[in-house]
Amino acid sequence: MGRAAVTRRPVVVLGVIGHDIHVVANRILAIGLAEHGFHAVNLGTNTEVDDFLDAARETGAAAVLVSSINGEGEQACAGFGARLAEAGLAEVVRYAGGNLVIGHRPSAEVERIFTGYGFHRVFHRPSDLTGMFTALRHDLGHVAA
Amino acid sequence: MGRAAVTRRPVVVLGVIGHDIHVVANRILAIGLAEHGFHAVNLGTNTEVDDFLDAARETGAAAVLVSSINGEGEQACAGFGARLAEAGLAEVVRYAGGNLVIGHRPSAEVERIFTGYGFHRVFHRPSDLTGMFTALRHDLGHVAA
Amino acid sequence: MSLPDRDARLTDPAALAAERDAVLGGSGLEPAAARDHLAGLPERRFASYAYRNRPGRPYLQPRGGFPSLAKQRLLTEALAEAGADFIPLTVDSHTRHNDYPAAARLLARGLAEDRDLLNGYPLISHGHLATRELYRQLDRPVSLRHGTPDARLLVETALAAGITEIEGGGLSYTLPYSDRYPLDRALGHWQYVDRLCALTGPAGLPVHRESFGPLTATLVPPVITVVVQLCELLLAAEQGVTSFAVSFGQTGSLEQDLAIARVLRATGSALLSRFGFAEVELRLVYHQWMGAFPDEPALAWQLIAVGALIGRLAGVDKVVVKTPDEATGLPSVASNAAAVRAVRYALELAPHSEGITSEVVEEEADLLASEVNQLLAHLFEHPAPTFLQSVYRCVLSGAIDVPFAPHRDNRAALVPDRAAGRQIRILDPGAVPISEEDQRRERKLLGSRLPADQPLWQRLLRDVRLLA
Amino acid sequence: MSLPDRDARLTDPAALAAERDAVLGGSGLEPAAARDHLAGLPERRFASYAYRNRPGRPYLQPRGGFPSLAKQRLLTEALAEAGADFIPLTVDSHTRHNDYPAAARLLARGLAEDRDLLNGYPLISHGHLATRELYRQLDRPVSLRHGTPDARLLVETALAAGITEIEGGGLSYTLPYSDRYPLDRALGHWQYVDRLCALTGPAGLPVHRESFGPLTATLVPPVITVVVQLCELLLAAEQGVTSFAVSFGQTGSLEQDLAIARVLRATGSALLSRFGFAEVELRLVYHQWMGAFPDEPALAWQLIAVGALIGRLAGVDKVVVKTPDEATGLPSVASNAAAVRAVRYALELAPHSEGITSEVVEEEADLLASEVNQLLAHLFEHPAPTFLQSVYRCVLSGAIDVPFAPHRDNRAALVPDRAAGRQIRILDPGAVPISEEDQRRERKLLGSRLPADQPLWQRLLRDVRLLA
Ligand code: B12
Ligand code: B12
Repeated sequence: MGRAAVTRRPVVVLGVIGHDIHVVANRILAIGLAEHGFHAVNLGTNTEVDDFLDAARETGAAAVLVSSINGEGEQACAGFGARLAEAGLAEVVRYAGGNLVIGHRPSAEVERIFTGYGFHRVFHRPSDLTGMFTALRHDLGHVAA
Repeated sequence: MGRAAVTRRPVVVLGVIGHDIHVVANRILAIGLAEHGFHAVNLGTNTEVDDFLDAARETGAAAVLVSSINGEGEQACAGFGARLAEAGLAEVVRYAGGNLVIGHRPSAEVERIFTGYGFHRVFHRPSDLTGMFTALRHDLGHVAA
Repeated sequence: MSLPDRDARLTDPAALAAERDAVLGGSGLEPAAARDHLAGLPERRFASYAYRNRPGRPYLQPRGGFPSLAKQRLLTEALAEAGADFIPLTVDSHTRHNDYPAAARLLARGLAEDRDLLNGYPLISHGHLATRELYRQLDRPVSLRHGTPDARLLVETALAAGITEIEGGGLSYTLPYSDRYPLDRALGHWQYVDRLCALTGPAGLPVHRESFGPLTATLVPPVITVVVQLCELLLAAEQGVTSFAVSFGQTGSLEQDLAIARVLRATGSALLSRFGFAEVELRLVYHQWMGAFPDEPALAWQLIAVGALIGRLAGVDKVVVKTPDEATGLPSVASNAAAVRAVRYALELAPHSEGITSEVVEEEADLLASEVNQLLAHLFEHPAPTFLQSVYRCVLSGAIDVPFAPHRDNRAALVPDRAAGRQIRILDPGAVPISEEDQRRERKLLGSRLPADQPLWQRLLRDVRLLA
Repeated sequence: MSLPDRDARLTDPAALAAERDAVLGGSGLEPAAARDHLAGLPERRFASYAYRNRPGRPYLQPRGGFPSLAKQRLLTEALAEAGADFIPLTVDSHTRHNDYPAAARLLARGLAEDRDLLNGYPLISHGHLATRELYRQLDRPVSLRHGTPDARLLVETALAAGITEIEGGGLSYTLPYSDRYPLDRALGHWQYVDRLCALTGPAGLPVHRESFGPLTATLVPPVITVVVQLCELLLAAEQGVTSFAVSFGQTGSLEQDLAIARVLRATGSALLSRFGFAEVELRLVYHQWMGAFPDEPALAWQLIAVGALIGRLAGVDKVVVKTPDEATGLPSVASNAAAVRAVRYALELAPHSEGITSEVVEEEADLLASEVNQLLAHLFEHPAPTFLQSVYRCVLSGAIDVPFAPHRDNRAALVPDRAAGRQIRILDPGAVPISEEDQRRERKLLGSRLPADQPLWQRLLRDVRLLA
């Protein structure tokens, strides 16, 4: 489960993908990750797939959280899982979250699309983050609080 | 068309039927009828079918306008045409108007019900009265303005 | 002089008992039933208790009444779950006019045809025991909403069913709600209701009374609204009621709403002390726009939100909620619950903003106070033997005149109009005793009249449908 | 000293022409195209003209941009028909970041798949001629809505398409709208845009500029909002712009909104006279709540209505309208049009109520004026050579600090918080030069902090989603 040693705080890379500048959730996520015992590596806004790959490789990240809020996600996140695998990072846990598509589309459809992109979990317009933190702990087998 | 002589202002009886106290439209209708050259005989609110029959007979009315706003109309107006006919008033023009049923029902259905009750024209939740005054002039063959 | 007085209280137990027997005759309702039932209810089921513990926001209360028990239960649960602080029981119009046979007939036919043939809950037809079951698990007060000149049996039944707030009054439930019910008889019947409410609640948990402020909801000048409320406050206090809410409807003018709230509370408290009724707990209730609503839900939601905000700015104790279905017909359970959630949300958008005012508000409050004091003086100096008689004669004389009231005894000489800023003005006071000075102020504030560009019926319709 | 000054105007025609050639290179757009097209437009297509003839209510303007011409035409017609006074052209985020290839690619793919793959209208991809056709029959101004550090080509294209109101500025379209675009370069590009707007309109019908007041729409203290607006007003005036709207977003506090409206108008006018720009026509624009919206449409409608009412009470010249789809995603044409009808209706519910105030409003206005004057003094006394340089260095030093700005140059040392009455307070000013006295007033008005009952991330999320 992830290349990071369990004792050391697992590294989680997060960022907002595309020409997206919505930073509020990103800042809150970064604080929450720290409070849940993770080491957050925050790429901030206006990121690209390669930024996530580089950061994941350099920091030995256990997980990558990709945020998209302005609707560009459906394009920007295509093939994300495959790109990670190519870079030898297939083991890294991948979440997508935010307002993942343009306009109003059924959540089930959005989840299908992003799961198809290779994300392990998809959080389309969740009103809270508690579920995600719990899932992350579970997926990284990390129990330290 | 109607027993009233054309030269004399045609008599129109109006009232709000049932335990209905909504008077605002009734007052406005009475004023509008006068302004359109009719002689309005206003029964006011809380009326019954017999009140309309008596007034129509006593005043030689050319038309009877039955208003129902509080939703009781569907019960109170049943068989109105037949009652008029029994009283020898089959010639009298009959309109129903207001908020004619309880709750939200398609206008077409409401019009069908009240036409079935013997009304010549049905005005379910009209936002204006111009249409009704024009129809009344036409139906009473009355041209004096 | 005919000043409000404790001695007007119906204290002769035998006379009251006799009248109760007559009222209850054949209803199967025992005289002690209500008192016993209320004595067993938890505090939180009492409106008077709720008002003493109001959190930092106005309470909110929807309207609603369906013919069948099943649907009324569904509505009750949905409204409670949506966050209504008071639960309504809105009574149908047949029952309001004491036509219990028609109510029972249409209830039965409706159940058979699985259709709603009544525009409210036929409380007498269902009776107090079935109605009690609706509220078995309820954790908040129930309010009786109706429009009934003779509400004696209705209120006896409501109290026995566990309802602890009774809306209405001799003027406010007769002039707008009937065309020929004898006004003096109605005033007497409401003395009975007030006396019953004063005697039926357990110690320290009085049955709460609320007058109906909106009246005809159509161009009612604030002085008439306020004086009718004060009359019913004093008539109830005379009978020993100790928890009373005066109320008013949204006028369409932010400034007049703020002015009415201020003058109504202040004058109400002053009169209670002046006439020895200081023990009465006085509350203020605000009805969201009671006039014609817009058809389109998006617009109706705007009117509902602005009404909620004004209620908050006016610092009222309770807001009575309208639904987006208002222009269409009786609201569905879903739209009524959505309206409760929406108003509860809107009320939080301007917390702690009660200090809001303006020069226009101060002027409206000053003019209103002056007009109210003149009309009260006329009432109190009336040669009638009792305050109730003075109130009755002031309606007959036109001193109290409610525009658009269907009632034959209402003089209807007062001509109201609406200024460009939406304030309701007095164009012609009729027989309402308003000083020359205040009449001049009213006309000045009305400003130039629009040219009569349309026939009168169209101008009237346009005025009445101003917010539709 | 680095005071705003006419001499800062980019008056060298050759230099400007050279830069324009570089910007327009390959776009197929002739330098004179915009000037010629605007010269042929009727007065009513000019925002500056519309503002001079505003009826007795605020104007209203929705947002909206679809990728395809066909759908943008549908939206434009629907919004005009619904009663929008200004028509929006909201640009997609790729174009905002000058990634024209991505915008063109996704436009083409979207048209092929009959799907919207852009969150706005790709103005550069469509070009000025196709865009002109959208507005051929239009009888009212079009406003460019975007969020673009380098908007030079975008604005050249917009003006040539007949758009006569340009939103944005070097600070307000860089700090909230990008993470690393060099701020000094962006400020320079917006001098270009201001100069272009000053030169392109026909005589007497200047192109109108509007700054973006809401910034990050997340706990931005009023002093920051006001000073950023005043900086962009003065920077535009330096370049010869003569019709400018300062703007601000609904704060969540009725009192602060009224205070900001008052201080922003007053200080703006005073500065224009003080620095010799008296010819500038100053307008005030109010954005309905720009933070997280509630999911449920019924609640969203309440927030929209209260925003409309506050805009009316604040006496603003234009309200920018939100839709009930805000929390969900880009609004449909139908819901955008419904929002326009709703706000137009709500704006009429309190006509002539501009005099509304309260002790809390007066205190907020007094504190805000004091904080604004201190920060302006710091700006004007800065040793930088030009006003633009002073503005730039004040951001780097943290004297101007925008909470939740993604931009790397934003100091983010200022810690804001929200009082129980919903006012936005300064908990820690960071490097923003606020006097000890005013810092004390801010903390006193904040009142006791809620105990840290939850982890910080949850408290932050709760604060940010206060109205969601
Ligand atoms: C504030 C705001 C802005 C601010 C942003 C300030 C800043 N720099 O952050 C400003 C005004 C600058 C802005 C600009 C724009 N915005 Co904006 N904005 C909003 C708004 C009102 C609130 C967003 C917010 O901060 N919410 C609070 C935070 C805490 O929640 P959140 O971001 O919604 O995220 C939640 C969940 O999604 C989750 N989450 C988020 N990321 C992740 C990641 C993971 C891994 C997980 C598990 C969960 C998760 O966490 C939060 C929990 O509540 C929303 C509408 C709304 N929500 O009401 C529109 C909205 C997001 N914006 C939108 C758009 C389109 C834009 C623009 C692109 C406009 C345009 N057409 O170009 C520009 C941005 C340009 C660009 N280059 O990206 C759209 C997106 C449309 C869509 N997806 O279909 C929205 C939905 C508005 C709308 N209805 O049109 N915006
Ligand atoms: C003001 C009002 C009141 C006032 C009435 C004051 C008075 N004495 O007149 C008060 C507050 C007292 C009141 C009481 C009640 N009301 Co009421 N009331 C309204 C309200 C808000 C406006 C009505 C109004 O005056 N409109 C202005 C006038 C000019 O228009 P109008 O009456 O709608 O009539 C228009 C057309 O129908 C047409 N028209 C009317 N009659 C006729 C006749 C003819 C021949 C023609 C051609 C046209 C026509 O003319 C008008 C043109 O615009 C409506 C809801 C709305 N419309 O927004 C509810 C409403 C009519 N009331 C309603 C109800 C149920 C009641 C009560 C019965 C409550 C109850 N459950 O018992 C009580 C009445 C008790 C009783 N005994 O009847 C319901 C009716 C429900 C239904 N039909 O499904 C409504 C629709 C509210 C609702 N959504 O629940 N009400």
